[in-house]
Amino acid sequence: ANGPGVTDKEILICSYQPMTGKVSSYFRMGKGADAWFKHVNANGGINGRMIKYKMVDDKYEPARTKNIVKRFVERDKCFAIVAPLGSAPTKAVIDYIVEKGIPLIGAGTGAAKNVFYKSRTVFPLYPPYDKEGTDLVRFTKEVFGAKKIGVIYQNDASGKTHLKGIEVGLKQYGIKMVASEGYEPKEVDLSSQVIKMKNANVDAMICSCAPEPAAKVYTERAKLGLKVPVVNVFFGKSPKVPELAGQAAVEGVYFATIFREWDDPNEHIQKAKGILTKYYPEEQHDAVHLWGFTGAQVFSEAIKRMGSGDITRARLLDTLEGIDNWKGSVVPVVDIGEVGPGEEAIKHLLVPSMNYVVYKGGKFQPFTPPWMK
Amino acid sequence: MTSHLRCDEVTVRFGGVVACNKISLDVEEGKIIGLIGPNGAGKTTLFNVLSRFQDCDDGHVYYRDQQIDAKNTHDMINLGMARTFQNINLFGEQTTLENILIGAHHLIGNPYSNMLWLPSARRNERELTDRAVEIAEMLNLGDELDNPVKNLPYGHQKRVEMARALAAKPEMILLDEPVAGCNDEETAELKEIVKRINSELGITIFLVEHDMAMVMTVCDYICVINFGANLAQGTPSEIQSNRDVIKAYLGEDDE
Amino acid sequence: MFGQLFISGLATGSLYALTAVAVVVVFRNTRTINLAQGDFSMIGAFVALVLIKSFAFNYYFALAGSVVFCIGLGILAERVVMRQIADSDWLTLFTATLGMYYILHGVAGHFWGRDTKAFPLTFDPTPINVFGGIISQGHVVNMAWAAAIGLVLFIFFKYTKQGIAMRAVTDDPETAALMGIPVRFIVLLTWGMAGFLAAFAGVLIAPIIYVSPEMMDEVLIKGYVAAVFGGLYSIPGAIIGALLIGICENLAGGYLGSHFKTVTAFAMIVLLLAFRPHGLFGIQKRREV
Amino acid sequence: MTLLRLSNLEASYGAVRALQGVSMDVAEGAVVAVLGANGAGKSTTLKAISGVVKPTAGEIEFDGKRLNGMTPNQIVRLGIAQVPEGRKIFKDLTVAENLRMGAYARSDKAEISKDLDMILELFPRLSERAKQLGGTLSGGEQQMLAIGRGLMARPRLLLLDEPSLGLAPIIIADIFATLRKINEEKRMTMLVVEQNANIALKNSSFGYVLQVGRVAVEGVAGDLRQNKEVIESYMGA
Amino acid sequence: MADINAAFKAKMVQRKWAAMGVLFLAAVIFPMAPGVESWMASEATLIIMYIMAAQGVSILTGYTGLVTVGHGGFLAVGAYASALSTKYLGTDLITGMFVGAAMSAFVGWALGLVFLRLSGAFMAIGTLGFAFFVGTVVNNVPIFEGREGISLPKNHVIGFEIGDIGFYYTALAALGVTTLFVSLLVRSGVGRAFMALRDSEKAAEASGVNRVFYRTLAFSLSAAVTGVAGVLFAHYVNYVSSEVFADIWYSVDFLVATVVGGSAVLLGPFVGGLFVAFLPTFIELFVDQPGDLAFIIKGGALIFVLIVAPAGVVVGLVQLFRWLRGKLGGDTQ
Ligand SMILES: Nc1ncnc2c1ncn2[C@@H]1O[C@H](COP(=O)(O)OP(=O)(O)OP(=O)(O)O)[C@@H](O)[C@H]1O
Ligand SMILES: Nc1ncnc2c1ncn2[C@@H]1O[C@H](COP(=O)(O)OP(=O)(O)OP(=O)(O)O)[C@@H](O)[C@H]1O
Ligand SMILES: [Mg+2]
Ligand SMILES: [Mg+2]
Repeated sequence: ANGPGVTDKEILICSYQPMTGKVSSYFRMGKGADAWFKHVNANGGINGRMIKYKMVDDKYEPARTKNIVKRFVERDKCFAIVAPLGSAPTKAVIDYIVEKGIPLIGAGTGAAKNVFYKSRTVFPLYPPYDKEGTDLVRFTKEVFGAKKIGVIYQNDASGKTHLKGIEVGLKQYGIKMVASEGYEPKEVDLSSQVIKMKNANVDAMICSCAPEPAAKVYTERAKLGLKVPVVNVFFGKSPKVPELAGQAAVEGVYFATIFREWDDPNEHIQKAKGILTKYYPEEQHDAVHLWGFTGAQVFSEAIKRMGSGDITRARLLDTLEGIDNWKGSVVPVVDIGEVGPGEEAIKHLLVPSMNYVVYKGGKFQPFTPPWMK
Repeated sequence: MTSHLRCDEVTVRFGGVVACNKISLDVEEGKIIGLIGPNGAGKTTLFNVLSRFQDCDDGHVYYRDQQIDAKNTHDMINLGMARTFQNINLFGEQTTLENILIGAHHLIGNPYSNMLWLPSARRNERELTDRAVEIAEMLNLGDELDNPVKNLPYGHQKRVEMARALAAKPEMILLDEPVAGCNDEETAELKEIVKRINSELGITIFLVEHDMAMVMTVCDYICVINFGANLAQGTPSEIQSNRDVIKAYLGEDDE
Repeated sequence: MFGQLFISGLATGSLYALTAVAVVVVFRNTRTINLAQGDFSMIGAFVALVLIKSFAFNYYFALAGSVVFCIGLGILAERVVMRQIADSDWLTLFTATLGMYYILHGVAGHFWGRDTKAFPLTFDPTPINVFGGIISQGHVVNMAWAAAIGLVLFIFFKYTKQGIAMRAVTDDPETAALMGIPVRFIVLLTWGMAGFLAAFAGVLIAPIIYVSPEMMDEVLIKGYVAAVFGGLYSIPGAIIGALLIGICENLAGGYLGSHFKTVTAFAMIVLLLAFRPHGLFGIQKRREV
Repeated sequence: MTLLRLSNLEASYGAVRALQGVSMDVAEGAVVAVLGANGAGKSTTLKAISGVVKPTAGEIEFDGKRLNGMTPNQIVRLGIAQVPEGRKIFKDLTVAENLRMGAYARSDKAEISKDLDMILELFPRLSERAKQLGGTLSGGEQQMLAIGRGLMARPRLLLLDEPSLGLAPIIIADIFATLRKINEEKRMTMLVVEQNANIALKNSSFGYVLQVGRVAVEGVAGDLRQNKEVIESYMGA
Repeated sequence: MADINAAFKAKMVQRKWAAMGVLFLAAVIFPMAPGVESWMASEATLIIMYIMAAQGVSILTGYTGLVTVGHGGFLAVGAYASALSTKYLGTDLITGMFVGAAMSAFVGWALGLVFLRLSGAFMAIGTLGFAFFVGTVVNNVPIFEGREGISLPKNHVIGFEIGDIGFYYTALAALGVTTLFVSLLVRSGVGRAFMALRDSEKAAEASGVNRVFYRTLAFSLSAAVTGVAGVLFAHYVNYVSSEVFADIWYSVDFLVATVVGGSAVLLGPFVGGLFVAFLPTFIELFVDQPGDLAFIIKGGALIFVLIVAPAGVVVGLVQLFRWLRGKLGGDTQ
């Protein structure tokens, strides 16, 4: 028999999104997933089934998220939760979701609890931030030849986890951190942070910044004539940065990235661009859309592979774990490992690896650091 | 004679304005004392000093020989002094009864047990309410107990203010222009009430008023101030014939 | 470092200044804190952006267009919302402005999306060197506007008949009507002014903090804090307050660490209100008994 | 010639019917007194004339124009000013600014400054306090300011609601004398509500006595002063 | 504000108690009713938590006249106090509520002292500053674990683990207690003192009301009630984080709840709490993915309520009721 939420015509999947409230700009993730599913449905669905993708606004209030997820499960009988957003909301509901055996695929959160959750039903989206942090230190050493670095980070779970990873990297690579400055996600002005970088005479900077603050940092950096090289974490890699800060200010900045480039001729990324433009024309497309896209694409790939048989959660898990070296999405390669009961979900990562780009001459250009060659 | 309230060279300045300039006076226990003077002479300011709404810059105030110039405003009731205001200052949304009950606030006992309606508080509340009703009846406010005071006619509001002051079981009441805006009939009524409060309850009364008919008939003794300073003191008849007072305040009676 | 922190702080403070002035103007004239003030600015910034992007207006025409639009918005807010509840206590008015905040946020999100948009740079990006610090030209222009508008308003309220009448209306609308003051018109004018100031604040700030439905949230909060420095009454006080906040935040961020930066404004307001309940430049104390 | 005519005026506050048919005639250049107990409807009558309270029935006619339905500021522009009950000083405005607001509807600068001088002379107290905030004045000083502000409008008809409230006896006589002088020199018509019936009737030519929203007695001031009913209820024994 | 005349008020008091009784009875039976699923009880739990928080606000804003836009701060204080004591001392939910209430009351008292001389808009901005202040503190002081947050174990009440239905009943019981408390409080001499301070501080002081004491008392009682709501918010999802509890939108929502329901009416927070907590879910029943539309509807509904019933829905309904009865004939009181 089919699993809950599945009929011969339709599969119901759900997600909670901050459509309003303080982090509503991250609703872009839900829109990304939604665009993909709309595209799938417009092309006849998957094996004859339409995907009904239900998004509900939780305002980023965990108490609401909890109620919404209970509704998904008890009232709506949803099959899986795909590409929901938020660290705090997910933390509040993940126990419940797992307890009910609902697959949680590609949640937009980097918080340790959610990424390292011990469960076979959890499929985190991207690499844990601390690993990235460590990697970035290596980058400053091997690419910039830095000895003392400065870090500007967002004062939240993501930034602090980056910082933890960076500290590990400092030891590992024998580098000193001479300045580390946090900022609040909505802070109006980041000048004092950049001034301190300048004052500390750093050789290189790591920015754990989302696009808007990153743009502010680079504007300020240009203003102060601070010429040291910079590498930015993956979630700040967005065409928005040069657009907001001006090309000149971002020239030469390195970014980590997990997706293919927008102007990569690869058909999948070009298709994604077309789909987003079609369904959400008013939005400027960036990495956050692709977060949602990834979960949605992986999910529909799994359903497709399940063929015309019964669609059950157990089969879904098996099928997902069977996705190896798949190159049919916006991520260069998806390679999902197997997780036994009681093991950490880390092998389930949808996006396991990271690449780098550098912004030069008005576009992001691929950059391969020495150790990847 | 015992002094109930005494000012000793009280001075109050507002920037350049000297509202009270070394005012000294004495309010005798159990009497009705009047305070008069031209507009802006400093009467209300002096009342504010006495009731601790206003600090004085110089001088002292004694209540039964106890110096009070550093007391809190709300402590004055505990000492036994209540007051009314020149501009009616009631709790407009609340009923007459509630207004009077607030006057009795310092009698509610322990606020924590009151707040939880413990048995002792319950008993106490009942007593206070009974007394409030009595006071209201004494001031002919019996019919208005449940009406929000903002809907009452002006004269009644003045009486509610008085009732509220009385509810505190004071030994002295300061009245600032109790009959302003009342017609002669109402003035007469209030005059009687003031006299009764004084004689039946033995409460000392200190009042400011511009209605000479009232002042001259109810007061036992009158103090006159002018430009913030003492001008004259005496019995009503002495004051009425005092040349300085006539010149500064009363005016020549041309009738 | 001090010089640069100071200068940058001054620049940031100037971003708060116009909003603070608008908060003061609305409060003085209506006794309401306008929670939607930031959103008027936000809408103004969006309008200017649309004019520039889709209709190829130049910057100054776009500013003018935005000003006209926001004045209309202010007037609309008064006619449709505030006038209906004019007799209520200020808590009700205050909550109504919150309702407008929701609506404007929703409208902006609905029509323009929730992601951040760039506002074309209008000033020469080459920074200038002053007193041992570097400052961008955009900030200088911002400061000049804030100072000029503040001065004009100050004179208007202090010396002109209409300005005094505005204050009279706040004080006691019924009596003001008895003096022949057209109360409704004056209240309308206030909201028009709120719109006018909002448009300036929004368009001037947009290139620096970018355009999005939430762009003004943080600025508005700082605007309130600054306005309290002026006792919610003094216009120069509000401007000085805004600059002070910018400077103190930056100095705290620079010397105490970035954790202390965000708390600065709120620590300042709590301390200020604890010791000077009517602000640093509050009005003469009124007697109440 | 009649300047102001009220015919069968009615007004209410919710369920309270404050005016139940008031008719009055005020001749140009006259000083007319309105007496009555608390709550009789005196203030409501004045408020209806100046447009603050909307009458539910009846007519108000001023200089041949119907005032019903006009807003207060339109009415002020026709030349009616009011000294409201309870002073209603603008508390956050200075004394000088308060006076300036009195002349809001006027634009004859030279005359305004003459009137200002006249008022400051009449109330020297106010000229000492020109820069003080209205809210910090003493009760009587506020009353003076309210009267001064009303005069600043230089209206054709001045409505005074209890002008003697809270004033020292010596001032009351002065003020009425001045009002009369202005009445004569400037031909300013006045309608005066007073508790102090004695002084009001002494300074007026005609009087009305209101009782629960109706005119109970009317007549020439001199006659009213002799009227037994009036003497008993309004002038003390 | 409330413009209900007194005789009417007396009748309303009886009706109010009857209404409350029925309401609570219904609330007790509700989860057991046929067709009711556990998610509905959870939805109700959310509403209960909002009601309670709004009750706290109404003590201060409605009865004492001090407008607060900072009660999200007390929500956080209550939540964190209980979370920390659960994490480090292993206390259960009931103890947690006492800890949260006590801590909140203390902070409320202190804030009351700091803001002793504020009123009106200044108080609103001051409390807003307080909410942000609390936000920054829990965000940056290590023990609170910032935006990473603290995850809590499952809830226990006197040794028993409780699920969502158990939590619902616990919350309901707590709401019963706070409602009883608030209703006793506002009718007592202390409540009178609060209202006296609201209506005229000067006259209250002249009547012997100790301004300092009663203002700080109002602050701490109000904070305590909202603090208990904070404890519930924390334990409901077994998680606290500065990202959530430092949010000023809670403060704003609680104020809205208070105003919408009627700020000095016992039933006010119930209606208002329902309004803020349930409106989004309600809108979703009719509009799929309302998103920004929900914002517009919320704002529009808020303004509509204020225009139609400026003194709050409860008072508005009472007035409407009275008017209807007047219209329908003779039965005047
Ligand atoms: N805050 C203040 N600032 C400046 N002057 C003030 C202030 N308060 C009072 N005054 C002045 O102090 C003087 C005394 O005022 P007060 O109210 O005591 O007079 P009063 O004798 O009660 O007069 P009245 O009979 O008119 O009520 C007045 O001239 C008043 O203008
Ligand atoms: N705003 C109001 N709301 C309700 N009733 C009112 C209001 N204003 C006046 N009233 C009532 O209307 C009636 C007439 O009031 P009005 O003020 O005209 O009387 P008045 O003759 O001026 O009395 P006073 O001598 O006290 O000034 C009174 O019964 C009064 O209680
Ligand atoms: Mg006085
Ligand atoms: Mg009157």
